[in-house]
Amino acid sequence: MSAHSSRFPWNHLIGFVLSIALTLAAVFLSLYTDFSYGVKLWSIAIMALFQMIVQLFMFMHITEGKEGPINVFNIINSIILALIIVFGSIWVLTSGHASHMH
Amino acid sequence: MTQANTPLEYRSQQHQMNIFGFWVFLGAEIVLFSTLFASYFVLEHNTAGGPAGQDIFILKDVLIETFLLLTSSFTAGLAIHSMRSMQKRNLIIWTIVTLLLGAGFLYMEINEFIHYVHEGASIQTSGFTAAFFTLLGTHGAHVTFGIFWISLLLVQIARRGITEKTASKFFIASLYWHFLDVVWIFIFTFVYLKGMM
Amino acid sequence: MKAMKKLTYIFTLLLIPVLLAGCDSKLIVFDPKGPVARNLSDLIVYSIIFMAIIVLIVFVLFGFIIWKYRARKDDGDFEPEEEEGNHLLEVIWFVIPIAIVIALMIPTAKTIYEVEDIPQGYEEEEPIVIHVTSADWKWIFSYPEQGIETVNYLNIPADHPVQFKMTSAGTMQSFWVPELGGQKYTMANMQTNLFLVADQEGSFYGRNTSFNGRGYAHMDFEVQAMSNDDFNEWVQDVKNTANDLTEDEYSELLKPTVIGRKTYNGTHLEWIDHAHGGSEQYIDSDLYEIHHGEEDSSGEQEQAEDTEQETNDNAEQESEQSTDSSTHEDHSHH
Amino acid sequence: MSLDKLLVTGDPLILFSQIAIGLTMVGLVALITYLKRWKWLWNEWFTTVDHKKIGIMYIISGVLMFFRGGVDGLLMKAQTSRPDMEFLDAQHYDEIFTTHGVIMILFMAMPMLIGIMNVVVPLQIGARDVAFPKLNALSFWLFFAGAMLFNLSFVVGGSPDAGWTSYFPLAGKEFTPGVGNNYYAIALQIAGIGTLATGINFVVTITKMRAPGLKWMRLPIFTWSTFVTSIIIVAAFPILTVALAYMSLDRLFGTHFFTVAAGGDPMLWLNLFWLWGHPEVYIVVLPAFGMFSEIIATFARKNLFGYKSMVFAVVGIAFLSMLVWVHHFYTMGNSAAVNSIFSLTTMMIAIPTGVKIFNWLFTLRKGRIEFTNPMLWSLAFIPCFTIGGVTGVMLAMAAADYQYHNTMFLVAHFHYVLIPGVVFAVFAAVYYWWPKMFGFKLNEKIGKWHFWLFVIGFNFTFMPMFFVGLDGMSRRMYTYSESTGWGAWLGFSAIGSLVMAAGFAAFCYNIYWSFRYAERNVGNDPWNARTLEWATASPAPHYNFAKVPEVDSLDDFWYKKKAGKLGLKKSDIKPIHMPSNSWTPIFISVAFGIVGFFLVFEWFTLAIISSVLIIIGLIANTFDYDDGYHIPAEEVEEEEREWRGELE
Ligand code: HEA
Ligand code: HEA
Ligand SMILES: [Cu+2]
Repeated sequence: MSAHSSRFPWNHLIGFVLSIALTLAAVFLSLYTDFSYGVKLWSIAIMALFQMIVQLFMFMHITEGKEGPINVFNIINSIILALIIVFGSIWVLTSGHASHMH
Repeated sequence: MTQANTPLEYRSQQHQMNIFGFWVFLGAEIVLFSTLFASYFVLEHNTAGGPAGQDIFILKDVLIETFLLLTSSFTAGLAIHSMRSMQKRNLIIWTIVTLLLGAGFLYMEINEFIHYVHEGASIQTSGFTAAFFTLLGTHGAHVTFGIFWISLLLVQIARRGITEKTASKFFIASLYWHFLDVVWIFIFTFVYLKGMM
Repeated sequence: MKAMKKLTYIFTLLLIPVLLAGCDSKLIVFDPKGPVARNLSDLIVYSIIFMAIIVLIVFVLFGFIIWKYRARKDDGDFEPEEEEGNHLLEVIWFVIPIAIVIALMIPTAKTIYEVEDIPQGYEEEEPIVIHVTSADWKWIFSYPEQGIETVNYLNIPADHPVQFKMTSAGTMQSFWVPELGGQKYTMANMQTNLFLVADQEGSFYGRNTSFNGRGYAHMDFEVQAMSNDDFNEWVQDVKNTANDLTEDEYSELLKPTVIGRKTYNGTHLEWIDHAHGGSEQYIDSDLYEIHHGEEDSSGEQEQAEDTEQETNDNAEQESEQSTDSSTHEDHSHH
Repeated sequence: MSLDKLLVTGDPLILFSQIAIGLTMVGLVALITYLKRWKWLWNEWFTTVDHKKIGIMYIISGVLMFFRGGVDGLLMKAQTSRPDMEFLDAQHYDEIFTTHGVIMILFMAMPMLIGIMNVVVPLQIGARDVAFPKLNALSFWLFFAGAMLFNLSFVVGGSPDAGWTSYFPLAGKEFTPGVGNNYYAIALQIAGIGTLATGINFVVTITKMRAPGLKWMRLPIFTWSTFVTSIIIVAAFPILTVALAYMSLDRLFGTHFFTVAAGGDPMLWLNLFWLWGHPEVYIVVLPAFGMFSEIIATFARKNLFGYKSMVFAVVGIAFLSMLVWVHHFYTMGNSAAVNSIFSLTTMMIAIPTGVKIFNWLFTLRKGRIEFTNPMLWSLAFIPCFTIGGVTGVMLAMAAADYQYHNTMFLVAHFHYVLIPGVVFAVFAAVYYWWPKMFGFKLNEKIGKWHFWLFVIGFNFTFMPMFFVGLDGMSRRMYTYSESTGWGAWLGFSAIGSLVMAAGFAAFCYNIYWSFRYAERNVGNDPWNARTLEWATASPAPHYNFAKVPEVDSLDDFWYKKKAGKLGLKKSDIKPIHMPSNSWTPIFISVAFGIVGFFLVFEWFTLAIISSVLIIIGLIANTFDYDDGYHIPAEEVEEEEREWRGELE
């Protein structure tokens, strides 16, 4: 995290270009191709994750500061929680008798 | 590492703690938004005879919103870059650009909501619309709060210049702003694209 | 040190009922009257044995240690040695609980899968289907095959599988007949399923366990398991004597009231199945307004009378119907 | 809205309470004015950012709330003490168990534990304060505003009545049209934000403010459990925030998240509530485990057995706590696969918990056990909690739970974990750290009365509930008929609760007695303890430590004490930097309370107008560049001399 501040902000620029590109790719893939629904969903999900990583590292400098490793750990932990909450809720609420819900 | 090449905002213990604390807060925000997402996925198909996502979403508008927000995240990054090279003027300019882009996003989003209401999809229409508007609304409320907050920080930086304290405040605000961009990426992917697929 | 003696004494004393619980057959859960409940009570007794052993070990260790290592006046205020821990011991009390958890998990999973299906030994028979609709604060049982409907009591043929298709007209309830099997929730817009068999004739206690407002405590019902012939005779009887269930009568029924038993010809499934939406048209939130103070307690009085009536009444349906109609008006709290 | 709708009228019980509350309020205000204490209150307490004072305010609120919750408990016990009892009607009973559950867990257990964390943790890690003292004050005042708003429901508008779990659809506007459940949604939201901030605060404090040399594996176990608890708070409270926001939207703005109509899904509420609610019960029990560990080690005169495995056990419990929520609704008609998996994850929690139980037992082994008050509570905890824990494992077996769910068996289980796990811990901790807060010990003899009455009363109150539960009695029943045969069990239980109440009264008397008569000047380390908080004066000085201690090992204080290396050099005393008091936390919180009140009554214009107050507070806060002040070295020196005698 040394002060490379006078240099041109390459990582910001690369991050920006990447995020635009990923967004457009996701739009193209999901709306203008005819892969199966599952394939599309997984690919755009992966692209979203990738964009998140771009933001975290290129813009938010997550590894910077004394707490760099702890920050990474914290975010990974939160992502695990997010996955538990999202997939757990979906699984619990849409399997079993709930699938009799119309 | 020496004092000199540590960015200003990390120099004192208190400011390190502020930044770290904000990261912990962002962890909580991730949980908050994932709960909103989980609820949205569960309620997505409960349209109760009202419109569903694909009936109302407009790709063009959503794309514009996305680009506005992505760009604002970029300019927020540039603002921090300027701050670290002690260029107060650039910092202010990039921050104002960021805020304007944010305001543009909000304008588009509000219009989008008005449009949906005209289409018969208000927050009270169905389980789906409730979850949809709350998810989007929470994000939008965060953007709104961010705009006000960062405006207040601008006043402080104009008055006090780039100091350890103002720098750490700005850095934290930039984390917040980038984070909102990340949330939007997921909204864009899992609400709009998935809904239109 | 008196203190400590007392302590151990009391806890050992308290342990005894826990141990006895497994053997005390009077408690309803340990008194199954059908294969599903028996399956569950076997599992429960099995688990209680493990728990009793664990509790015993902890209590004995506890009593022994605090007795043996208590501070004494004559121990010269000695300084105990420091101890890091002990790997062997720590591994033991890590591994044994894992073994116990596995030993508990296997029969649990097996039972979970079993109770979702027609009970063993009854797979051959075609289950009789009864729709359960819970409302505030009553149970409505529809027999679509027989074309009849009852409120707050349930007659079933003994020794024959019954499939309950359960839903609710509003709030969430839980259908439980402990002597026959475990409970399950009833929810509007949803259907849950439950299989029960009574392998003997008799009368069983059933109730709602999921709190749903003022009348909740009174939301119980009686299950009568009877011989096949008696059951068919009863059905025939109802068809000959009971009034038709009308839509008006039905929406009256769904108002939040505590009422006695009722019997009807025809079922409400002909015009609404709450498992598939539409309940909201019956819900009138004005009827749920509460008024603190005297008015309300008088309402309570009436409810109490109703329940008394319910318990005093025996299986004589005809006589009941005459008393029923009067109860409706009394309970609307405008 | 007319006045008679606003105030709960017509019931003598409530009328009496209203008058009593009103008179107490007036009396308090008059007393403070008479004693000319307003300025003192404002400067020393309302605007303080000192973690010790904030901790004490938390504890005081907790004790008050315990009183309220306890009276609720006694009323319930009275109502069910005999069949067909006519003491409370159904509506009252419903309101009472709802407020009892909410108050006990959120407004009693939480503030008690957070209060003790506040007092002890910064001292244990040798810090000046928490990482964000002002935020800490905000946390307290938000909690307090939430608690007051919630309690207001008793006299203004009507109490919530859908259970502490507030299951939908019952908690929806169609079925509970009064304002009671609005109170639930809004008061909990306000308090919840405060708790979340506490979680963040302690994560940062413990990560960043440990004294030099205090490595992770040298942290006192109470600090460890506070750290892990804080992580669970950060992980779980946002879920509650969302759930309550949905609830508020459904009730106030007619949306359909959980309703029966228009595609709402009540199961989603259950799911979200327990996604938070289960971790919540571990949030309240883990700090308690930490307290017991400290106390048991101190009074066994030994170090904690298996320190490392204790740490791993806490972390393991925390991790598992996020994976078990479905065990609260096995009977919702989940697929068999869902129920099996969640049975397994739930039972797995028994494993790390068992590790802790045995480690405690083996800490005691070969020790020299002194039966002081804090120790008695810690000892009684072990067997009582084991009963609660193993019955929890019975509940965890999904198939068997079909027979226990929502019965009194469940009620017995959770009182058997909550009361030994939390209430005993709080009593133990209050007795143990009392000298650190006030400079004198609570009376041991009255304490023994408190202990025996409460513990015996507790067992007699809740043991019978296991049996009526297995006999088919469901929870939340305000009445039952003679023919059920439950009367004897419940009568017995009701008597037990009176014994418990007598125990609590003894506690209150003990506080009174000790304030008046207890011996002062007990010294910095009255229990001959092991951790750093005992290295400084009792009561701890404003600045905590004159010189931030350096730590070389686990239980560093113990070894240095024995080596006689605790002295303070005069040359080590430097001016100490302290944060300034601030009015913004209390201001913002009061504003939240006001806005919350208007929201409860759906007076939206007023709510919007008064939310300007919050904004003013926030703006004032961001423009606050106050950097604190320094305590001069001489002042520190003088204060240190007072208890140490001459300095080196
Ligand atoms: C402090 C609070 C606390 C704690 C610590 C616990 C601990 C546990 N709880 Fe409890 N629970 C509650 C508070 C708590 N609970 C509350 C408030 C409710 C009800 C909410 C409501 O509905 O209103 C509830 C409800 C509840 C249910 C829901 C039941 C139902 O609604 O039908 C279940 C089911 O699995 C459960 C299980 C457990 C288990 C397995 C543990 C375990 O953590 C226990 C582990 C401990 C031990 C097992 C003892 C020590 C271990 C050994 C000596 C080792 C050897 C043991 C074995 C191998 C078994 N609890
Ligand atoms: C930490 C949590 C906690 C604690 C400590 C307690 C403590 C007590 N609780 Fe519990 N309880 C819950 C949490 C807790 N509870 C929860 C979450 C529920 C579920 C709610 C729901 O269903 O929604 C519940 C439900 C519940 C019920 C079930 C209601 C029902 O389902 O029908 C009952 C019934 O008896 C009960 C009783 C008690 C009693 C007698 C105490 C006693 O331990 C209280 C003892 C305290 C006192 C007695 C203090 C008062 C003292 C005095 C008044 C003495 C006088 C003093 C002076 C003059 C100075 N509680
Ligand atoms: Cu749980």
